[in-house]
Amino acid sequence: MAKAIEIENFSYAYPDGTVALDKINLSLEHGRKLALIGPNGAGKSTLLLAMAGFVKGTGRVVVDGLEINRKNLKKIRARLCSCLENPDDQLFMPTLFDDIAFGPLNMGLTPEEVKARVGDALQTVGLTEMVDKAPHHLSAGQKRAAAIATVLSMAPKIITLDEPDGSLDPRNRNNLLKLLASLPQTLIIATCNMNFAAALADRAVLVDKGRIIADGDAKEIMSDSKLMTEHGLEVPGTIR
Amino acid sequence: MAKAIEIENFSYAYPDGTVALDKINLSLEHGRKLALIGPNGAGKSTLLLAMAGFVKGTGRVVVDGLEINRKNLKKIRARLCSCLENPDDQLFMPTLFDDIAFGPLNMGLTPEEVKARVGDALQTVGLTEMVDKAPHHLSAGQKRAAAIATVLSMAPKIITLDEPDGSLDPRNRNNLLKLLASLPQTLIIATCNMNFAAALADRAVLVDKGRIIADGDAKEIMSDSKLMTEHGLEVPGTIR
Amino acid sequence: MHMANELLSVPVAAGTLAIAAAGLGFICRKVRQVITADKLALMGILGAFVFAGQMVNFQLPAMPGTSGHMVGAVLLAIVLGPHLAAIVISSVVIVQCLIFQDGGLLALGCNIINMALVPAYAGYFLYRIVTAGSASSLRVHIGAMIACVVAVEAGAILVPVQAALAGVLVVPFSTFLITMIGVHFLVGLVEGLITVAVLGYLQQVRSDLVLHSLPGKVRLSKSAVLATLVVFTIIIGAGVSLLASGLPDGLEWSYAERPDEPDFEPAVSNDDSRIAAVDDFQSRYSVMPDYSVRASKLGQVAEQQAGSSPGWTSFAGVMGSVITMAAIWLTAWILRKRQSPTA
Amino acid sequence: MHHAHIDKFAYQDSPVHRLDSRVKFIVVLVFTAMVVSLPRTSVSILACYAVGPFALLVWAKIPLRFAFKQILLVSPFVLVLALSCPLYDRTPATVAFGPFSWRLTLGWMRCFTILGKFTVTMSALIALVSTTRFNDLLAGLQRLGLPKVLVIQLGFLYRYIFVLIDRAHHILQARQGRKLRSLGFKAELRIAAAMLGSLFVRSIDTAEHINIAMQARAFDGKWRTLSRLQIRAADYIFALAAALFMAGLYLLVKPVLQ
Ligand SMILES: Nc1ncnc2c1ncn2[C@@H]1O[C@H](COP(=O)(O)OP(=O)(O)OP(=O)(O)O)[C@@H](O)[C@H]1O
Ligand SMILES: Nc1ncnc2c1ncn2[C@@H]1O[C@H](COP(=O)(O)OP(=O)(O)OP(=O)(O)O)[C@@H](O)[C@H]1O
Ligand SMILES: [Mg+2]
Ligand SMILES: [Mg+2]
Repeated sequence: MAKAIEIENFSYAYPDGTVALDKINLSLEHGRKLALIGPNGAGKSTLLLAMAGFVKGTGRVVVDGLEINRKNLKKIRARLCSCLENPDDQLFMPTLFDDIAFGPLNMGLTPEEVKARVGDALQTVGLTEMVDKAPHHLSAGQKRAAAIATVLSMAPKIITLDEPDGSLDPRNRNNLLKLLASLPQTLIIATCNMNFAAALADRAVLVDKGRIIADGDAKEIMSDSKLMTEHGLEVPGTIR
Repeated sequence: MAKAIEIENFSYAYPDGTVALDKINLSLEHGRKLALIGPNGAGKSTLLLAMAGFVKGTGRVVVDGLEINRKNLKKIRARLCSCLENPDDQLFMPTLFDDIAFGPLNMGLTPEEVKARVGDALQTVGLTEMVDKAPHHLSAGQKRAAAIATVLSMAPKIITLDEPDGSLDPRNRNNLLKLLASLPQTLIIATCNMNFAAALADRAVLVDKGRIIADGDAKEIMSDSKLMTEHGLEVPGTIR
Repeated sequence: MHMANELLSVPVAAGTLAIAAAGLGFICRKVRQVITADKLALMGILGAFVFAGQMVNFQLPAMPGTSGHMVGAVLLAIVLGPHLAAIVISSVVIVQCLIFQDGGLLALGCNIINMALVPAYAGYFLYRIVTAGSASSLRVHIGAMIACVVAVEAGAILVPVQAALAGVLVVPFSTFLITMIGVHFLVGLVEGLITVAVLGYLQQVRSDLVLHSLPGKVRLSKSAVLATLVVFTIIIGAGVSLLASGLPDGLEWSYAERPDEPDFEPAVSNDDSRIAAVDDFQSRYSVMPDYSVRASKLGQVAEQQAGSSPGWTSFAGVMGSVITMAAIWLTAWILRKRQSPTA
Repeated sequence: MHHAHIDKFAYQDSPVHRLDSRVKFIVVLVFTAMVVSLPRTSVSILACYAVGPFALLVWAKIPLRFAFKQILLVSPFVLVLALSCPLYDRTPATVAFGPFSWRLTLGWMRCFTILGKFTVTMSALIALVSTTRFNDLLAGLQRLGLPKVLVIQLGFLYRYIFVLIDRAHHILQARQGRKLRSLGFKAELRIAAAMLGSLFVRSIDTAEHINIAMQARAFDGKWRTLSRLQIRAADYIFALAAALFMAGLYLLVKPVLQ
């Protein structure tokens, strides 16, 4: 079976010249939960964008056996789905139903299938009663869950999440952790909260200044206190 | 000497009817570092807004001996300065200098004094070289520091900060901690990151559903695991 | 300034709605090919920006207590091009009507024309002509300033014209027009100042936005710009001068009657006997006489009415309505009372 | 302006809320046209017309105080124009109302009619928008022929009003917290422009993020939504009742009251 993600020698610079990714090599099997860790400005968000084909640099990115190019992009979007950092950017439709139905509709499903998908996604994240609410009526934790539901409804094989733990209180964060841990999909999570990464991931990739510094077992990397402090991170409390 | 903050029986409901603060009583001496902790939607941000006179409810709020009313508001704003949750809201001028000079200019200082204030504030937060940069070219940690500098330049006696640790990596967070710990001012910090609160505060006030649930020594409150989990929080790793 | 339903007649409202609908439909069709997917979100958000931007106020000089804010039509036209800006501002006007109830449903056509279509196009054309593609900040600023003043004025002038065509107001056309021009000169000036200042800010931090390089911006050729501007000027100029000069006493022609000229015949005469009978009935028993009551007879009518029965019809009507409302309210109240203990 | 008032009541539940948005919209549109076309000096008939929106508001449990406040809020322009009528039309007229009669001028009666019509049509509009969720209204308008570009545009606009108003509020608070005196017009203007400019730039950034979110969910430029509008028996009954109400007023009551 094809790897979930394969990146070979990928580099990318923003139009203003900032080199955000520098010769990235990464490969990930299906069903794994990968934490992308690194300090602010390391290039985590950019790497997630590259995986979904939103930034076009040099090098190869292969998603579930399909190389990213214009022809494959549509197929790839049905297999890898990304969830942005700010739920307000992700929830752009006037009601939760419309928002969660947006992806399945674009995939060309029938109205019945779409409704079933929306129902399933809402049930997974526990927002079934909120189906007709407008996003601005949701709380911080609910917005985060809803943003994940918009991605789940597309039933992708791979989900990327950018700092899903931002501005959540410990209880909401634990609920999110449980939800994410229960998902069968391949997850790629960018975060600079080490406790969150340690609780969820079985593999960690440490990024700094656009390069991959370390790649391997999550516990192993995150317990290396020299490595972590050198790159602006810390050993999570749960491991220490 | 007057207390830094005295709040008596303060209640506030948002225009849509949400009761965000419900009979709050709080008093704080000068020079203390207070952590306002509580789950998402507890009312922390609203309480900070009330202290700066941005929301007008029922009850009394006295800042440094001055009761909040229209007449006193300007005097109060020179003594209590608030730093908003999102640095982008705080930094709206085209260059960092303009942004940090904004407050002092409004206080009617001479150009020399203003320049001196800006220089001091930038030095305190370690951004001296960035003085002519546009705020949107700063990194996440730098933006946070700059937002604090805009407040420091007004030399207030009391500073309120709303989730200053949001979206910062551990190193930036530690730098911020050090910076905040070194400030002589009275600090009031709203956060739902317990490690951050524990590292900085000597007093903690636990808010939930608009009420004050507990008020006292920071260590004592934050180590009460029953109380903390009941209100969606957790005992910080550094105490456990 | 939002036009209201009540200042319009149904034909004028229908006419302006049709013009606005046709205009918008045309623009939507025209831009359909050029609107790429990435424009959809941008346009919506800039519409929301107009609302949020109106909250940012600033103290005006020499007028303590007043504050100005930006409307943003010209700014959007400069950044998005006139077609997209027209759509965005139209949607802003629609939302103002449907969410904030600013301006009524029937007046929507007028408001779209006055506040969206005319300012977006007029503003954009003037800006293009003054700047002539140059990015020199002096030209940009002068262009934006002129564009704002003229765009705001052009929309404002249309308000009295539309009201006069409807004939609801008795305010003389010239008075209304001069007032609107005066007030909106100030409004346009403030709009111009703030637009210029915002453009200055944008040039400093995101100069790409001002330099027409927002990807996919829809532009117009220079000849189209000039031609439309000329046509536009002629229409406005001709309309206004016709209305103002030919009808010095305030467009009384549009009224069916001339109270100052008792012999003036109604513009619409109807010889259907039933309607005449109703007319007669109405004028005889009119408690709140319409203009159709001849002024010369008015005193007479009034004398006849004094102390006689007609007052009671309307009294009954109003009282009946009030009682009905009270009954509705009471029923709802009882129903709610009965529901709440069980719920 | 705070967004808490925007859709305060649209998410309640009542028989009126459950009616189809198209039916409500058309009824309110026709009603408005009828009220506007009433003669220019007939006040008492307006009381009869007012029963319609009143019934809807009460039935939908919309507080009347809210409706009145809203009407008052949008009234200034109309108020000024209406109050100028008495200045220009001083033709005397006598008004009889039950046992009372007054001497007035036609100008005053026009003024009262304009204000009365304003109140009645505005309450009808408020009854419409505070019982209809904006997206249902949009879906209805799309079925009634509103161009799709405009519908999409309005959907985004509505969604992000809330986000941007919050942002504007925060920026205003940041200014207020540090603005202790007036700096003169030039500085005020510069600061306001900087605030607007930064709001504008952030809006454009947000739009870029939304684009990414849309494309990540397989958006290819073709806008697809599931319409969940449905005309039910209740809608027919409502339309019939409204038609009867308006026709009745027009045919029976109007000539008598004139
Ligand atoms: N739109 C942009 N234009 C130019 N440079 C950018 C842009 N976005 C990001 N960068 C730069 O690219 C680098 C990588 O940014 P990226 O957002 O990927 O970091 P990150 O690891 O996600 O950081 P954070 O933890 O703060 O989210 C940074 O140096 C950043 O300043
Ligand atoms: N503008 C608003 N309009 C209406 N309700 C609001 C508004 N802002 C906040 N609320 C509500 O008021 C309550 C308190 O909100 P507040 O923002 O003070 O919480 P918080 O403790 O700061 O939460 P967080 O950790 O998520 O920032 C919440 O229930 C929230 O939903
Ligand atoms: Mg990031
Ligand atoms: Mg908060």
